[in-house]
Amino acid sequence: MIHKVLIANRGEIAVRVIRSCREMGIKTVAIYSTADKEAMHVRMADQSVCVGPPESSESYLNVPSILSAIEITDADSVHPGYGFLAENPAFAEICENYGVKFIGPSSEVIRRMGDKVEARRAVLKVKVPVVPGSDGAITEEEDGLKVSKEIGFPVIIKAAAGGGGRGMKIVHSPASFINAFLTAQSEALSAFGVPDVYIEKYFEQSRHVEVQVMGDRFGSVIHLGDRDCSVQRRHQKLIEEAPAPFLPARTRTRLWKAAVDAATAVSYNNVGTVEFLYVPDGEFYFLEMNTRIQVEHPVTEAVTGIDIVREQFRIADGKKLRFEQKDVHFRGHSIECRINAEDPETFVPSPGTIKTCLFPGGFGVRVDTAIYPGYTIPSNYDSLLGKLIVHGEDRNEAIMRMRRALEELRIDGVKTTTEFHKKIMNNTDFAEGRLRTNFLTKTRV
Amino acid sequence: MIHKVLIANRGEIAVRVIRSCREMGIKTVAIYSTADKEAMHVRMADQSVCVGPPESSESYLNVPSILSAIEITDADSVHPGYGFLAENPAFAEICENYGVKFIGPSSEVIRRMGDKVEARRAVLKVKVPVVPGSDGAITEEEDGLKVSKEIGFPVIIKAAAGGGGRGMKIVHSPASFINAFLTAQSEALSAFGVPDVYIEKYFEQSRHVEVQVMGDRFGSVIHLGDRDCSVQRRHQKLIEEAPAPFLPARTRTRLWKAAVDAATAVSYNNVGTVEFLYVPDGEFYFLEMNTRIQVEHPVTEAVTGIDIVREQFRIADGKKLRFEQKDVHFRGHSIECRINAEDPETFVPSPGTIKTCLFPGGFGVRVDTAIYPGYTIPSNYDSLLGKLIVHGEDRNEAIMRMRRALEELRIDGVKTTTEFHKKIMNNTDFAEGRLRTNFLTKTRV
Amino acid sequence: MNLKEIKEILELLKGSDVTELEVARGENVLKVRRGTPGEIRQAASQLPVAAPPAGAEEPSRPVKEAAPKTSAKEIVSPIVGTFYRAPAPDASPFVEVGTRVTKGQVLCIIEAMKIMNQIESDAGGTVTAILVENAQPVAYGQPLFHITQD
Amino acid sequence: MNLKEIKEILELLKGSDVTELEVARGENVLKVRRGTPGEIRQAASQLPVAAPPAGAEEPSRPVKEAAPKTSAKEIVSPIVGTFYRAPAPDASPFVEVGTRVTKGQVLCIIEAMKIMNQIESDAGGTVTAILVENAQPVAYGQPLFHITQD
Repeated sequence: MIHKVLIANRGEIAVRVIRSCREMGIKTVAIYSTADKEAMHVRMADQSVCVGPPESSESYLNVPSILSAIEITDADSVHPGYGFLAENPAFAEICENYGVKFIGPSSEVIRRMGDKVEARRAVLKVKVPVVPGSDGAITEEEDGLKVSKEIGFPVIIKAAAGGGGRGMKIVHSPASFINAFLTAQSEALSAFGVPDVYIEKYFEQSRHVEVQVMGDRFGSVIHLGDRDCSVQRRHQKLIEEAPAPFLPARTRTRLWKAAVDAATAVSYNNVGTVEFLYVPDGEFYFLEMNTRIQVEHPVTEAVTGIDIVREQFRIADGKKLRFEQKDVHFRGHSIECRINAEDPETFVPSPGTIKTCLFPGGFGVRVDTAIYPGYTIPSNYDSLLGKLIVHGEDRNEAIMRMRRALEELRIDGVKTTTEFHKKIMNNTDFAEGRLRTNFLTKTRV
Repeated sequence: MIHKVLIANRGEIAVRVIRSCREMGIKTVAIYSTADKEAMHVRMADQSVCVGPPESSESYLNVPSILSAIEITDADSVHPGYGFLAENPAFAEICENYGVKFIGPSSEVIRRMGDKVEARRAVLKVKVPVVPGSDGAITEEEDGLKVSKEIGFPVIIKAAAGGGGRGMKIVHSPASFINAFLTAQSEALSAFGVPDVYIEKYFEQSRHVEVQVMGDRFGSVIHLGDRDCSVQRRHQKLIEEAPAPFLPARTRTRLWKAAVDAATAVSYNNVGTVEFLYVPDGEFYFLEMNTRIQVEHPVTEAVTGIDIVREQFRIADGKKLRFEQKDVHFRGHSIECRINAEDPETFVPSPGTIKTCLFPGGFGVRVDTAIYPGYTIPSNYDSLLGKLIVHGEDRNEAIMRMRRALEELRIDGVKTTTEFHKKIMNNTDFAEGRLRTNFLTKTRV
Repeated sequence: MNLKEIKEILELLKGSDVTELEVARGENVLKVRRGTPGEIRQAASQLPVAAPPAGAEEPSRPVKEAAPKTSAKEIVSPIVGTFYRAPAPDASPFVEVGTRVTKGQVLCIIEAMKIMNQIESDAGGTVTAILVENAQPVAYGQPLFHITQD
Repeated sequence: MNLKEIKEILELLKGSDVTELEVARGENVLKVRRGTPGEIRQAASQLPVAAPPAGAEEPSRPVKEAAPKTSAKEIVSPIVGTFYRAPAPDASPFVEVGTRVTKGQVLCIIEAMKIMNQIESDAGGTVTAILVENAQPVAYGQPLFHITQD
């Protein structure tokens, strides 16, 4: 039984985890850097421990310090949230060895799916389609060029150890390939410590569609439906929805099966997300698996009625899945807008102190945030202020509700992306489902 | 088509209606008294008109003034909310005659169900059980005593024109009957303008269970399930939940049928609520019908996923019901706590200025309120500050979530009933379903 | 505490995050509260607001209207309705700016529910301002005229 | 209390985390209330808070700790762990209040992940306060000792 969890994170996701813990009767320990003394997660947790100075590397990524915090507070488990140590297999392994439950999949699964090349091979074995590309890392530029010519340009060069959209290079013709390849290698080295890159076919007109899955430690794997996260800026998701709209029924069913097959192939044993690239009216391809809770999990919670964080705890606690696939029912449509402290036009971060914040309420509206009036946003971390999630009977109702909620939202003191979201919610291309990951590049909003 | 609605109300219900209007693209006109210049509903509406001084009789009940406001703003419809003019058949009739759509049932239905004696007769005709009692108003005390002896003591004397728990008298023995009867008559006269009273059997151990119904102008009537509102103080509801817990399946089905039969009997043609008195492990009896939206409608919205206010507009606009009974699906359990500006022990109203208010967020939590930091609560109206609604997979999850939400709720500047609700959510009798309308009298919380 | 000092204190507060200030010196008390009501008002303006009927917001600003003219009496609308300056479309207005009026003299008509309500001056003096355009809607308590008493 | 004094008090408040201040001098009273942070803090205390490890909240109140002793140097914990005053359970403490220490002298041990980390004084002087009990958990940045420099 889990009695006390240390939450190795900050911001809205730490608050999110504390909420589920309170509802389950689990005690919570917050950790914080000296920049986060006044943070909401510190105020809400039962206990809190300062683990280091503002720099993430010295605090939220400081494994010895976090382990000491677990030790002195007698926590029996640790929830990594997303980002920071969430997909660090070494951290998960240390926890396992210390007898501390890691609220996530086993370190072995994290390690396996963390290596993008190995993940690709693993899912290929169970016939999940992957984007045409190199079978593994490529070290020589000439080999890369050869592969690219075989699969056809444009191609995308990705860091094998990468993720979150960093270190990617799109190449449109053989002439510019070599240069791009060498740059990608050196960027991968400096960003992730390994120069390994691999090559995939690049689709201009593609959508980012993903499937939430859930597996226990007894071999059962189910899915909780799909999401669309195509509205991105520089590979950063801005708007997510569930279910993915305008998807042929047959494609959706196949997508679900592919996700469950991929997760089953690696004996996936917690909640996770299988990400796909979907070429409208065409094929979908496995991209990668995120072995953690995702920022956009609330849209799936809205349509399934299932508290996904609670399931994380149950599974990590060695319990069997509470339901079979047939017990999962979907209702309505949900949309999430990420409200960032950024200029809505240039997306330049806007740190500062929150003067006023009034959040929308009423039917079908959920707010997940860690800000409050008087709170100063530290410049050391990401700019996510909160998430606005709406649920409606159908996509149209959800869009209308999101418009209404965005109109009610008021945050003074910093610039926010609220105005950007209002534009998207009033955009015809968005309404009619002309969603592509290059939506923002191609659309004047 | 409805294009612009005047909302003849204030507070959280006016805000609630504005939200649905925004989502439907209907323009809104707020009315306000001079005490409500700074009220949230005035700030949120597209337009607003001051209709009189603070006293309700001169503003929110001032029919000529409200009609003039409709005229000068070119509103094509009026939403009455609850309270004030919501169940005033004369107002509904004037609107009908003016060609202004009244967002509620027709005046004829309101008039018929508004007379408690006639309502009782109407439902008896379709074999809906009513509480044993006098068939109509009683004017002579001796007749009252005779009826009371027939049905057996204790009995309850009610004003025929009453409602909302006012003007009721419980009598335990023949000796005290005559005195109570005469008092009830004179109270009825002073409170409602008519001395008519009627007598019903009184059950000590009863629950207040009600069914949300919905009928269109084409004769279709369906229900949206039941609610329990047994936690009351002096006949004022404090906590409501859907579905009504611990109800035998057979009883529930019969209750639904009785509610639909009652509504069908009077050609009910908007959303409404059929209220029953339920004697656990025994029978249920028709009490009355509320011909309007109710404070507790959000718990039904949570379990059905249907925006009830939107349906009010659709039906008043002459549309057919969007679904048949089989299309209504129930999911999980929902609880609402009414947060009043009252002392949590004595329930004495606590007017004042809101200094800080932080509302809970996260999965399964809804907040409906009209307060904001700096808002001064006028002493002229009711003390409802807002409603906290939670939704969970089952009742236990809903209770845990409500506890968590109440812990997050913070309102400074006035006393609130928050602490009272925390006690109820931690009370074993409540958890185990020993719910009775005399819960608070009998239980130390 | 003189006016200059009060000014300076207020000046000082501008840059600070002080929300309430109370200074009592003997019998002199200065209380200052700053903050949210004014800010919230902006929330409303953030919302897409259709042009309200001319009078809709007026009753909330009586001070603003009255301030410049301390000797002027404000005639406000006792009812909600439509403001007419003349008894008929082609007739002359009851009053103009500069008209001298006596107590009880009709100043305008407000139509409510098809009934023409004559609004009388409750003071004698000179009309110094007409605050509403002809045929515009007015709310309860909305200022209509300024009458400067002689 | 004259204007200059009030000014100075307000000026002083800018850098502090004081939320309410009331100064009464004879008949003169100055009351100041500032911003939300302080109020929010109460929200946390409304929540059912389990007793935090002794140090958990300390780092957030450095001003309070340091204020009374302007000449004292604060030795803070550079790591998270368990504070021990002596090298072994039955040994004497490294220092007591009143012990004169030199720069580099070991003051205590902080155990983290089974490793005993010796914490050395980074100043010479006299130990004037020991702020944590033996065998208690400490957080990063938590004050451990005051060393008053000679």
